Amino acid sequence: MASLDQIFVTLKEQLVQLFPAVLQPYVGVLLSIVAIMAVFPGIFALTTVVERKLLARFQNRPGPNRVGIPLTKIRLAGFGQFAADGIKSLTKEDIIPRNADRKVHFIAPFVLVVPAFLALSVLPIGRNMTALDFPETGLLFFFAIGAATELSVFMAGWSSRNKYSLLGAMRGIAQMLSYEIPLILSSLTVVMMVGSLSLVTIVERQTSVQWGFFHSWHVFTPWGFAGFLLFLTAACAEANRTPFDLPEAESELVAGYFTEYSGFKFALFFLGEYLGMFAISGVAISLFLGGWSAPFTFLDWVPSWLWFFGKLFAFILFFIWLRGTLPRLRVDQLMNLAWKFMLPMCLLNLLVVGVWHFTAEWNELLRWSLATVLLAGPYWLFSRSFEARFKPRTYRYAADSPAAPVVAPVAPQVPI
Amino acid sequence: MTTLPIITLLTLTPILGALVLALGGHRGERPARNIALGFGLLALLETWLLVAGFDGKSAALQFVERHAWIPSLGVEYFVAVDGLSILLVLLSALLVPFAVAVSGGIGDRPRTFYALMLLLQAGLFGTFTALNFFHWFIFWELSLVPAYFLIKLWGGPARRTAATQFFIYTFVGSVAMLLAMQAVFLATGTFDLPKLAELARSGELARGLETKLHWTGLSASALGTVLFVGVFLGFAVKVPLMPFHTWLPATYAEAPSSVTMLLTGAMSKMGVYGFLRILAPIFPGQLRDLLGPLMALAVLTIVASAFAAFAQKDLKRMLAYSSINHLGLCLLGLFAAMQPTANTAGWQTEKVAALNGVLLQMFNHGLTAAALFGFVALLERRAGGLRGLDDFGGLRKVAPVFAGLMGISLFASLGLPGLNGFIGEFLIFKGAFPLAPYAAALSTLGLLLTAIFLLTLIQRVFAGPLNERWKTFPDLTRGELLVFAPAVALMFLLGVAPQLVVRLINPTVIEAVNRLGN
Amino acid sequence: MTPLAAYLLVSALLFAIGFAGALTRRNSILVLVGVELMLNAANLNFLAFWRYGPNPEALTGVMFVLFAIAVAAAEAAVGLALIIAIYRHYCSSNVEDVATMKG
Amino acid sequence: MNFIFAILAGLTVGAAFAAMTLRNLVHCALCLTVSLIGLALLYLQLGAEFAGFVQVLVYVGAVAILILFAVLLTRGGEAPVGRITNSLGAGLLVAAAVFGVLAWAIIGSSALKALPKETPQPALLVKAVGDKLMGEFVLPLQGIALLLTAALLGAVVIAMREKSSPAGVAVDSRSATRNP
Amino acid sequence: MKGIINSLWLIPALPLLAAGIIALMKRPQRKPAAALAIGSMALAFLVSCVAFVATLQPEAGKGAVQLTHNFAWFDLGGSALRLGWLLDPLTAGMLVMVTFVGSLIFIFSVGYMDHDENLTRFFGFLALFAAAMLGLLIANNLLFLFMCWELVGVASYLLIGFWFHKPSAAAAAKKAFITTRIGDLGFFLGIVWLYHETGTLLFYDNGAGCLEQGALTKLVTQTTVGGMAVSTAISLLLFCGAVGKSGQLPLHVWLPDAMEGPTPVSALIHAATMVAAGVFLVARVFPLMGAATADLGLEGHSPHTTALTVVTWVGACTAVFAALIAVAQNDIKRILAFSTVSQLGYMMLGLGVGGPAVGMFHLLTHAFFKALLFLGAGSVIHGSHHEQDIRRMGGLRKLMPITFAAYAVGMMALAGFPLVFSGFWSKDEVLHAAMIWSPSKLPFLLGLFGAVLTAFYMTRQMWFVFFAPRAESASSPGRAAHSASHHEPQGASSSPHESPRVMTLPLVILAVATVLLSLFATPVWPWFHAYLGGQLDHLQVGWSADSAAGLTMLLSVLAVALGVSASWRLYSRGKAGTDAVERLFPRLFRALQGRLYVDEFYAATVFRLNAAVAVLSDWADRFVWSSVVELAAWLAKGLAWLSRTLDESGINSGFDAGCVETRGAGGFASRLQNGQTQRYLRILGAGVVVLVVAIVWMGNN
Repeated sequence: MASLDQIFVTLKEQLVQLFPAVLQPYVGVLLSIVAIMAVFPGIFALTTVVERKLLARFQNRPGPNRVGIPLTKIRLAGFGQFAADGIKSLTKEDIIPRNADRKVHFIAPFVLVVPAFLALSVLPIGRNMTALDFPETGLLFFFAIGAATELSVFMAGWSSRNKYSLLGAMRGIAQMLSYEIPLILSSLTVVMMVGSLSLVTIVERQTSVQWGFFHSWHVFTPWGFAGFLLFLTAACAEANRTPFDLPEAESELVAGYFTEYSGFKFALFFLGEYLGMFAISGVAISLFLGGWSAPFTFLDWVPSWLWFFGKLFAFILFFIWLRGTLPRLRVDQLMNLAWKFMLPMCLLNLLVVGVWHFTAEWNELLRWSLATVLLAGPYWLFSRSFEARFKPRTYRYAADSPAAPVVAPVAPQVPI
Repeated sequence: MTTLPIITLLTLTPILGALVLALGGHRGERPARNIALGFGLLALLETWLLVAGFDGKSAALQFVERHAWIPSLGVEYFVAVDGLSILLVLLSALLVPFAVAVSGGIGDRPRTFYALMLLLQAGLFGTFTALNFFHWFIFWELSLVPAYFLIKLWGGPARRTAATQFFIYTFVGSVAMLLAMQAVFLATGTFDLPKLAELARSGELARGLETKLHWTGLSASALGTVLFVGVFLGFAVKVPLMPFHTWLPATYAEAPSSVTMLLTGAMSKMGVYGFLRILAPIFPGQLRDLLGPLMALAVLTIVASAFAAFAQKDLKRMLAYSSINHLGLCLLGLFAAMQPTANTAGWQTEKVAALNGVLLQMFNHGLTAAALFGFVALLERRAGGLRGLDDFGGLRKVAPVFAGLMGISLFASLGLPGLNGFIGEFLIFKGAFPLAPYAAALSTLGLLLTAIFLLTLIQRVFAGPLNERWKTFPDLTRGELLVFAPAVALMFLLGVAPQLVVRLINPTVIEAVNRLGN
Repeated sequence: MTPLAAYLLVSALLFAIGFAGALTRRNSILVLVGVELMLNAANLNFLAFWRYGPNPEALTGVMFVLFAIAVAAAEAAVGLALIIAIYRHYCSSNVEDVATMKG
Repeated sequence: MNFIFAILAGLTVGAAFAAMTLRNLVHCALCLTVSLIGLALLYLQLGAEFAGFVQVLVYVGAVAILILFAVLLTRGGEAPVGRITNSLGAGLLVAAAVFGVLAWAIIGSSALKALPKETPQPALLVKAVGDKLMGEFVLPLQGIALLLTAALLGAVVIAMREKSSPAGVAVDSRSATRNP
Repeated sequence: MKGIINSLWLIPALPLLAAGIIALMKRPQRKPAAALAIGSMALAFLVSCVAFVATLQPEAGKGAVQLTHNFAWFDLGGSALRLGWLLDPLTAGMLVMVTFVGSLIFIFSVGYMDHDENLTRFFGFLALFAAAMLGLLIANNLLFLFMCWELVGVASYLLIGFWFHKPSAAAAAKKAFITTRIGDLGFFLGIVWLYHETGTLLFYDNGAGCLEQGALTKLVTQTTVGGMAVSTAISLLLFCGAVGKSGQLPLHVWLPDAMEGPTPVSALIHAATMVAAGVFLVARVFPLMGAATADLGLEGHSPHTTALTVVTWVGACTAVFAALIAVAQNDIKRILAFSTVSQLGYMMLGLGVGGPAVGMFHLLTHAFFKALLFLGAGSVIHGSHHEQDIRRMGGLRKLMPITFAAYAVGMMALAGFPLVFSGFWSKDEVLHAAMIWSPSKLPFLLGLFGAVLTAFYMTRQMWFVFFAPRAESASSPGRAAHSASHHEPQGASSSPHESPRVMTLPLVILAVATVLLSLFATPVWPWFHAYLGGQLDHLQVGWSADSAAGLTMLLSVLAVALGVSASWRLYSRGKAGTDAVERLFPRLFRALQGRLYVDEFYAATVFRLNAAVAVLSDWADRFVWSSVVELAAWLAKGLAWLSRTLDESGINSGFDAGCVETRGAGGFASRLQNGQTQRYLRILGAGVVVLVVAIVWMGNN
């Protein structure tokens, strides 16, 4: 089994051996890059089809089911669609608006995609399988690279000289900036507990066995659970997925910041978005869901990379599910959620981690209930916005509460 | 597993409740009261755990929590309970839900009201469990602040004056105490109360005063007396002892009745607690030197307050003086137990009896007086704010259950055997009479007068022809019965089986008597 | 030339560029950009001295940089907020237009 | 002195120069970003991994975006701005003088010459940084926390819209129904 | 048989349980409440009988049966406070009497209180009283006794004030409670003192009790203030309690007022049982009271200790004093009340001069015949629609024959008609013991005079109630108040009528018992003495008394004859409307009618003093103590004002001057600023250049 687990590692080592010693480190890196650049776009291709099909199922329609292997009768249940889409976007005309800032307009998709690949490369996708291992600062690198997304969004939106693009970009940046804070804060809990910024270390720490058959994933602690939920929410927003898809809200902004993109550059944006989603899902998996480790010890024989990709795929399905289910938020709701709910909860979660750390020798049950109470109480308090607690709820268009005194029968009113 | 820091949890519970009340968005009084009641009952539950886990046979400090806080100032977070503390913690835990359940008709900012009640409880818990002067004092003052606001914001017509008077009085006392204790800190370098008591016993304190504070130009004994008077003032005002009591009737009368329940039931006990926990152990010599005048003050408190109560027309003022009278008995017992005697078993027994009596009296008076003020609260609410002695009459006809339960409480207050008040008084006199015969004999006059004015109360309010105004006076409702019946049942229970309480305090008292020496 | 001197020269150059910009550009945002450049030049200086200095274990240079970055972030936030406020008030972001503080 | 350093230095200085000279403010800001990234890479080159990534996170992720926002909010991105002030010459002169003095000091410094040409890469552990921050530098850290909070609040307050107009007309349906 | 001691607690517990259950009952549940109370009392009577039988068989040579059961109540220091109960002849006799009389009175109440709406409550209180009273009897601990003592006081308070809507009743209740509490304070201190001296409050505890030899010798040998023996001092303090409870001289004022309560209450509490508790107490602590000499014999001659002398004198004075007042009363119950006070005086006298047997026997006989008299009076009152003034009655002999017969038996027993009435024998014994009392003969003479008076006022009462011509008006003003509160149909049955059987039956039983009881303590067969002394096995039939006994008997018969005949002569010839004695001695009669103005005296002295001190305390509180505080407050305010004035005039002015200067300098400096930031920055840069150059240059030099 170990051989199957380490099959890619061994393969890479053997390949590297074929080259002269001077080149070996470079070749190693190159091989890793190639692998990543092959695997994740592949998953991307798969995801596009899956998403279309799943959404279609949600909406009671068949979805793509025609395209199979060309020139044959094999339909593959429509899974050839990605190839058709890809070919279509590559062959379309690349339109650049006349007023656009051409240079910036050109660079923007690359600023999105390249960092996305870089971010993917730090993920431990299996045991000993990390393309770019920063033993000190892996997570920090990830977040630093993530910053480029915002830049790209801005560049795309601004350079298009289109009001939808600019509005989309502004919304997107505001959203990403706002949610980056809870994102980082919620992952800080894990960093605090593990004491390392390296994703590899973090994952390895979660492979220890608890209660005989469990791997001690962080999600199985009160703070980890809360942190995971917060991280997931923030990740949704970072990836511009529903219900946080305001920057590219089709019904409002056409396609947001990449309204003016077409053809290959559009495909790059598309790719970049999905890669970003994969990356952030991968980080969520590494931080909270034990990375490549199996949930139970008796499942350890399954290769680690399979676990990682399985979890990743579960995440993808989850995101699609969300997209098919939830309505989009309003901008003020979006901001309220980030600043008035998630930020306090994240800070509180940091406190709880501190408490957890210092109560290590306590009775387990007591520790659990203390942490749970500390989290659940404020959750209950924050869960409806503060103002609703202090002010009677007002309805802008509906009539006042039925208890309102009726002075006298009055003539029909023009509603305000 | 380290043990559960139950005392800390206990102190935090009402604070948490206050926070929930302060932050929660519930309008209206009922939900606020229910939340406060819920937290009060939670605290009671925790107290019950504390009592259940308390080793009644040991005089040692239990449930000790000790953490360094400001080491350079000798400040620690040091909480624990012994028999004395646990009794008063229990009392506070009982009274706050009781008072919360009784209160009602708080039209104005009910959430704040109940939050302050809970804060007051936190202050009480803290005061009764803290064993480091520094944070003891914090809680001591913490209990003062909510009380001030409760009186000032929800009190009767003259509440502003009363609240200010209350605050200034107790605060002046506190300041005097704080200054004195700082001097003690300078002399000893510690705020730890048990340690200070030990130093005082070994004479270290006096030596410290001599060497470290000679710059004051006072001799150690004079300085000791000055410090004693400072600390004494703080507690005497709180109890109160007679010349320092003028804040009390006005405060009790003006405070909302449910707050008065806490003021008399629990806060007045803080003073006696201070006497027992701080003054007597740290300044035993000074206390003995001034025993004569102090005893005279105690007797004055007992007798004069009873007479004054007799002259009152306002039920709350009358009961307020009655409270002074009862607490005067506590001090009588306490001072008697400080009387120097031969070191024989007989005298030790008398001292133990006196101190046991003091503690029982504290607990019982807390319960009874709170119940009485609770009844007055109901009376006041039903009569639209009237509470004069002559405003009623013949209520027993229309409200027999009300009259019955309040009558039982009144009899408990005047020390009827079979009800809780008796045993405490008996033990106090059992100890005090041999130790200080004349003071005790004079004090019995207080018992008689108590009977006179309490029976006058019954006669004027409940007996006689029914005042036509109150023809539709409602009897106790089911809910009120649910609140008061347990209190009355507790009075019976403690009257018949005082062992329930004595079990907790007896070893501590024996230990205290041994420590105090002769 | 030692590597330290090279880094220092780069840093000095950056500083000078930033300084020149801050002195000559009219738009207040660019002035701020210039200031940022100067700050970063200083940061490079610190790191270079840490790397090649006598006592790298003390980490003083790194610490200084970290703190400087934090302070710079605060400075940028407040500075830009000021610029926006001024722009709202004067409808101009030109530094020369804002001279009400003259004595 | 190696090749990578030269490239990075060139990139940084060049981008900085562009940032200070371009006419379009957005371009300036983007060039600044490039310059900052270059600096971050220089930090990596110096072995300060942590500082480098923090530099990217803070400057690229936050400060650059902030500047871009400011540019847009002051409508600076719409048209090329006036390049220079009235006192171009004086400014450049002073800046040149500063550079000259600095370069003279650096090159002429005897202390620098005494230093070795190559020193071993110091092992920078993030953990050591953390220990320092929480130990020796804990007070400055707290100060920074305070400063950032103050800056956050201050920025919000300053940039808030001036409340000249009366607050939006409150919609109160109750009062409306009461007064037919 | 001896095992009964372990079940002795049942006797008070049964009524207590009944009281508890009745307390929870609703007002309309009248019959169950009555049944419960009577049933519990009857059961208690049965258990008492068993206990009584157990005391009839003393072990040879050990004296009276004395069984105890002690237990710890609560911890106190190293030891515990112990309570217990005790069964000896004294207890057993009292138990039987109280449960028997109590049961009868309970039954009587069913008829008497028939119209009252609060019957349920009434039986609850009665049961509570019975429980407390029985607890008092079985107590083997002075503290326990005191607790029950107070509880009977409360029950008495509740029952006197049963018609609480009458202000007089409420006031009387309060008066009763407080007056007895005055005595109780002394009692309380006595207990505390005794506890301190002996270390225990158990009466008998296998030699370690406070009434046993070891403790007593210790108490006798110690002296306290004024050279009194500690035992004497404690005895006197305890006696204070007895004085209060038993209505002895200075504190008797509450007992006549207590007649405001329903008549069965007067019969049970204020005639038969509770008021006798004081006597019982003295009998119980008699070993302490009499502890002066080495032998503590109970052979009919009590030792002459200071305590007992005090008891004697108080008793004798009370006997005569109350009898005198009774002569001039017109309320049927008041007369009986003063008679009770007087008889209690006799009991005290008997205890003082003759020991427990003498006093206790009079107590027992008195309990029966006075209960009989009160119930008879109740029957009369009930029959004549709550009329209580004897002058408005008359001729009831025909209308209420059974009541008349029973009342006559009671009256004769009280007056001391010879031979077949128990009162004769018991009073005779008291007088006999007083006669042979060596310190003084005066108590005997007082007692004899009292006997004359007793016969006189009882005859007077009999005449007015049963023999006098029927008064003209049935509806008197005095009635109105009662009938108003007792929804009794006015005028429906205006003529008096015989009471229902539930009321007359107890009367008959009590009358029979009154007669039968006379058999037990004749000089021929002094069974009761032997029983109390534990010498039943030595008891023989035969004339055992000395010659003085015969003389006493003769004198006593003469006294009765004198009283009866004088009274009968005076009243049977008198005119209706006025009192014969009043015509003869108007001023004396008025004084007696005014109860010799004791109440007025108290009102003028004690009450007024009390009120004055109260007002003074209140005044001191409001003005003296407060003004001291206010003075301090004014002082503080004055200091604050001074400080503020100094600040404003002195310090601030100098500061202001400095400010003006600074402002001028600032104005000058501000002109250097032109607002061009970049200019500042240029200057700064130039400055840096200059500085660096300077530093480097100077460094090189």
